[in-house]
Amino acid sequence: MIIFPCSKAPRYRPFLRVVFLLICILLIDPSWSLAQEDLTESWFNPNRVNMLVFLVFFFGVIIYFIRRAKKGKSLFIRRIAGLDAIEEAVGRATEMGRPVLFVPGIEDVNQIQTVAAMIILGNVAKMVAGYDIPLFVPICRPFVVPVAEERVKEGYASAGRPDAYNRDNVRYISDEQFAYAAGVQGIMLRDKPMANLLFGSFFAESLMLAETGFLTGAIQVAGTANIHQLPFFVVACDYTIIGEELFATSAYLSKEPKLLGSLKGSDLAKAVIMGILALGAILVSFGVIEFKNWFFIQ
Amino acid sequence: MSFYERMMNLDRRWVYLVIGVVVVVTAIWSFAVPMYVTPEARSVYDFVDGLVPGEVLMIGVDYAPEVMAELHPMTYAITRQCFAKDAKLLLCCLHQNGPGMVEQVIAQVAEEYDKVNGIDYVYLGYKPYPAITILAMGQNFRIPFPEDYYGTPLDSLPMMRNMTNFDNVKAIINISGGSGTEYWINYANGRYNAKLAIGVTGVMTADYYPFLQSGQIFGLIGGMKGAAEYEYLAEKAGYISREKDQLWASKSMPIQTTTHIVIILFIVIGNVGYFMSKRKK
Amino acid sequence: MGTAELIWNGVAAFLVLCIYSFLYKDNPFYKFAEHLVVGVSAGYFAMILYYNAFLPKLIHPLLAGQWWYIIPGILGLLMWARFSRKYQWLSRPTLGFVIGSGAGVAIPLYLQNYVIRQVHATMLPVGFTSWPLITNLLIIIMVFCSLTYFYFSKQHKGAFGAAATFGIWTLMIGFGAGFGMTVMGRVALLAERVVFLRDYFAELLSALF
Amino acid sequence: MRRTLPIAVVAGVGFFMLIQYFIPREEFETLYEWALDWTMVIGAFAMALGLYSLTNMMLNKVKRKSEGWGFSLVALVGLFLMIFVGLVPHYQESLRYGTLFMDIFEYIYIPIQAAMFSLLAFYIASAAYRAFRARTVLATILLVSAIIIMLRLVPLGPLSAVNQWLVNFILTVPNMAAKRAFWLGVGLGATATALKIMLGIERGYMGRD
Repeated sequence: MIIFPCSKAPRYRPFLRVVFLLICILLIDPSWSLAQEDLTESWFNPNRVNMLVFLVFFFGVIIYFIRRAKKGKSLFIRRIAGLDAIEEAVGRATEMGRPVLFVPGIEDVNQIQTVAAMIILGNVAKMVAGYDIPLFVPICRPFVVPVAEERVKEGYASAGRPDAYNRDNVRYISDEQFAYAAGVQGIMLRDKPMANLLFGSFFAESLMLAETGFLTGAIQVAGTANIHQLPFFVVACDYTIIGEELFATSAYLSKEPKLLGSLKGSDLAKAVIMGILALGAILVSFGVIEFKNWFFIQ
Repeated sequence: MSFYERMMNLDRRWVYLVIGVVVVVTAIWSFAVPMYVTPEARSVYDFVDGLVPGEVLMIGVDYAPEVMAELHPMTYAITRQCFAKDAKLLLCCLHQNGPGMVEQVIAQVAEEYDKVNGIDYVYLGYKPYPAITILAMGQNFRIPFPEDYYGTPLDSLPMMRNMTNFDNVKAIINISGGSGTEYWINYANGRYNAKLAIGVTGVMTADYYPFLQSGQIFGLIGGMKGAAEYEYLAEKAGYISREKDQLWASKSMPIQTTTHIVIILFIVIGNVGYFMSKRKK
Repeated sequence: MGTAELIWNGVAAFLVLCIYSFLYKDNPFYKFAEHLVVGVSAGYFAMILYYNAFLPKLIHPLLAGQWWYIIPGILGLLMWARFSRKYQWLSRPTLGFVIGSGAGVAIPLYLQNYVIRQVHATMLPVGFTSWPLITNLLIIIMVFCSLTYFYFSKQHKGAFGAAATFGIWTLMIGFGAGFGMTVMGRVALLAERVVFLRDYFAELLSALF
Repeated sequence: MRRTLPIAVVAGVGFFMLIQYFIPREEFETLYEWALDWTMVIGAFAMALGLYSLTNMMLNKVKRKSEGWGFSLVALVGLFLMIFVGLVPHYQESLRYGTLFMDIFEYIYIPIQAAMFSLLAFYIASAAYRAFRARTVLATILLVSAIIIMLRLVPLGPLSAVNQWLVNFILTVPNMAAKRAFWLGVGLGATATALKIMLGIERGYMGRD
């Protein structure tokens, strides 16, 4: 199995070779793979070799594809249906002259999902900027407020409408889950947004928000990587973005080729994982468990 | 509007009303429901039952009042069982709205069993940022919790004298109503290899079966049904009793049954209406 | 129940009924309870944070001479710069610290728990000779098909598309199961509240008459 | 400076947290502990910021006597009452069971919270009734799977055993496979996003100037 497609990236060949060699040494050298009693003096935790290998491989393919995209090589990415749904919802709202509501989940900004939601928010702001309709962003965690403000401001500015930005529309509601949900419900009932975009990390309030949104007749698009809330979004929203599609959407919406490169990278990783899975299952079926055990993490 | 169309377009308030009435009626006239104990709940029970006096069990309580109904019975049953076995308890709370509740549980159960704070149990209290707190506890309990909930330095508590981190507890049981569980699995078990079991709400139960199968957790108490199963086992062994009003989850099981029937009936009504009105057209 | 407890529980019961009145429609009683909880929860959380993070993690170390704890203090204070138009950018390093540490901690843990652990757990012995082996095979096929659904750089057509369709079916069964499991949890909460109200009113009646 | 410094902080802190995962040396553990402590302190400051904007908003409503200002007053009273009864008794005494602070928590906060959460029982019923229609293949799969799971709490006589078998099958085979694939995807997607953040490729969240 060729892990690194070296031939296609001459500039990285030496670097990748060194990395590859290093990994081989780590794997072969028995002193690394023997767990020591006291690790506080060593520079590497040998129990985590498998993680390191995968990390280097994954980072490698992502950086490789990002570089490739930067050079202008076209990358095919299938249309993500959720994208159409976002655009359609925003389009309907602008036609009707009714507001757009963006709910970025209830977790803090150090959660990757919230950052992904922020990236989507910027692009939504860009779509909305041209039309004189408000974009409401109610927020649950104080830390998210400055980030959301920057994103909306930037989105408006890049659409050439920095003047359309209204700071009052990005509001902190409450740290408290249900108080927050009640606040968002209030916006839905009072301001009657036409498009409800729910992206990020949601918990029990998901159903409250989606049901209230349904009552007001808004077009709802939701996306989260919190698996236990997805059933409610699937049931009560017009379109649901499932799991990894959330991260893909955030990459796709920005339409920057270098961000799309990472999608290609994680697709390749998926293919490799399927290969490993198949191989592992076959080996285990024949009683060879060493391969499987190598993936055990302490 | 035809009869069938009306069947599929009932106002939501009718649904609310029927649910409300059924719950109230069942709460007043209760009945017995047969109990089937799942192996994943039993393995938690058996583990706690196997504790030797003096061994330390850690309970991470990460839920807010709103999911008390499902999770509080677990916390109470495990705490009682643990004290009955003369094992020691280390508690912490990683949910912003939970610390007061935990204090309530431990104060009450400790009194029932004559257990002393600092000797038989220690309540570390609450810290924000669960991921970080769990990671830090894996190093040393004193990093996130230099003092316990009541402001006593950990080093002056007899029970904590020989305790550094997760290596000194027999197992951790995390009872959680949110993302807390994932942090415990990722960090306490993932990073520090602590033995972990979880009690979660009904919503979350289905999501944690993979972790059970992959061996990251050794047991799972799922929602109110899981709590009722645990109570059933604990009652049989005499750790809790119906007379003292210590069975809560079991009390609500009849309500569960009737409400489930009503919801299924509503789904059936909706679908019958849908198909019949489609056929007419 | 003593008189004090009876009164406190009466307050609680009243507030519960205020919340339930929302089911009919939004009304002042609901709004009252809702705003009360916003205020009380904010105050409660502020106190908890003050006693459990601010004092022991900033003030106490500083008083003990651990001067480097001034760094998070300064980073925290810089957050307030965002109210100034001119110095707004000063709050960004703090954000950077939080986002950066979040990302750095997340990477190995996401890979470990969501990728490698799942890969390890899915390498199951397969075959056709016994039921467990067959279910293992089914699990692996379903995992493959569902992964295909999350494949972005290939058009979902032909055999690949069929696999992706089967994948989304699998996901839907999972979501349906999640929905079904959740009903129990939600009803449990309602049951607990109704039992509380029932017990309170029974207690109240016996106290009054 | 305004842009590079924050990005540098993100990258620096991020990569330190990442590398630390692989290095078991004591010095790194200490640095890591500090970083964790610091995040907590910054969190306390962020909370103060949140409280500030909350009070500000509420006070403005009260001052301007805008619609529903009375409710804002209720929230403010709740907030300051909680802070007052939390601060006045001596250090941490207020967090003990039985104080006024804890009474308010137990008899006002807990009941409202629990009641709000239990509203979900009604919502889930109406959502199930409204949305579970066998309109498409996907909807039918979702519906059937949810009903099978819900039936596990309904005594069905001899059929209960069959249903229990189906429930176990759904939970351990398609449900598990769906979740495995889901998590694999999320793990890769989140890691890729975190990496882009750390490398500064994705930096929109920092703003322009």
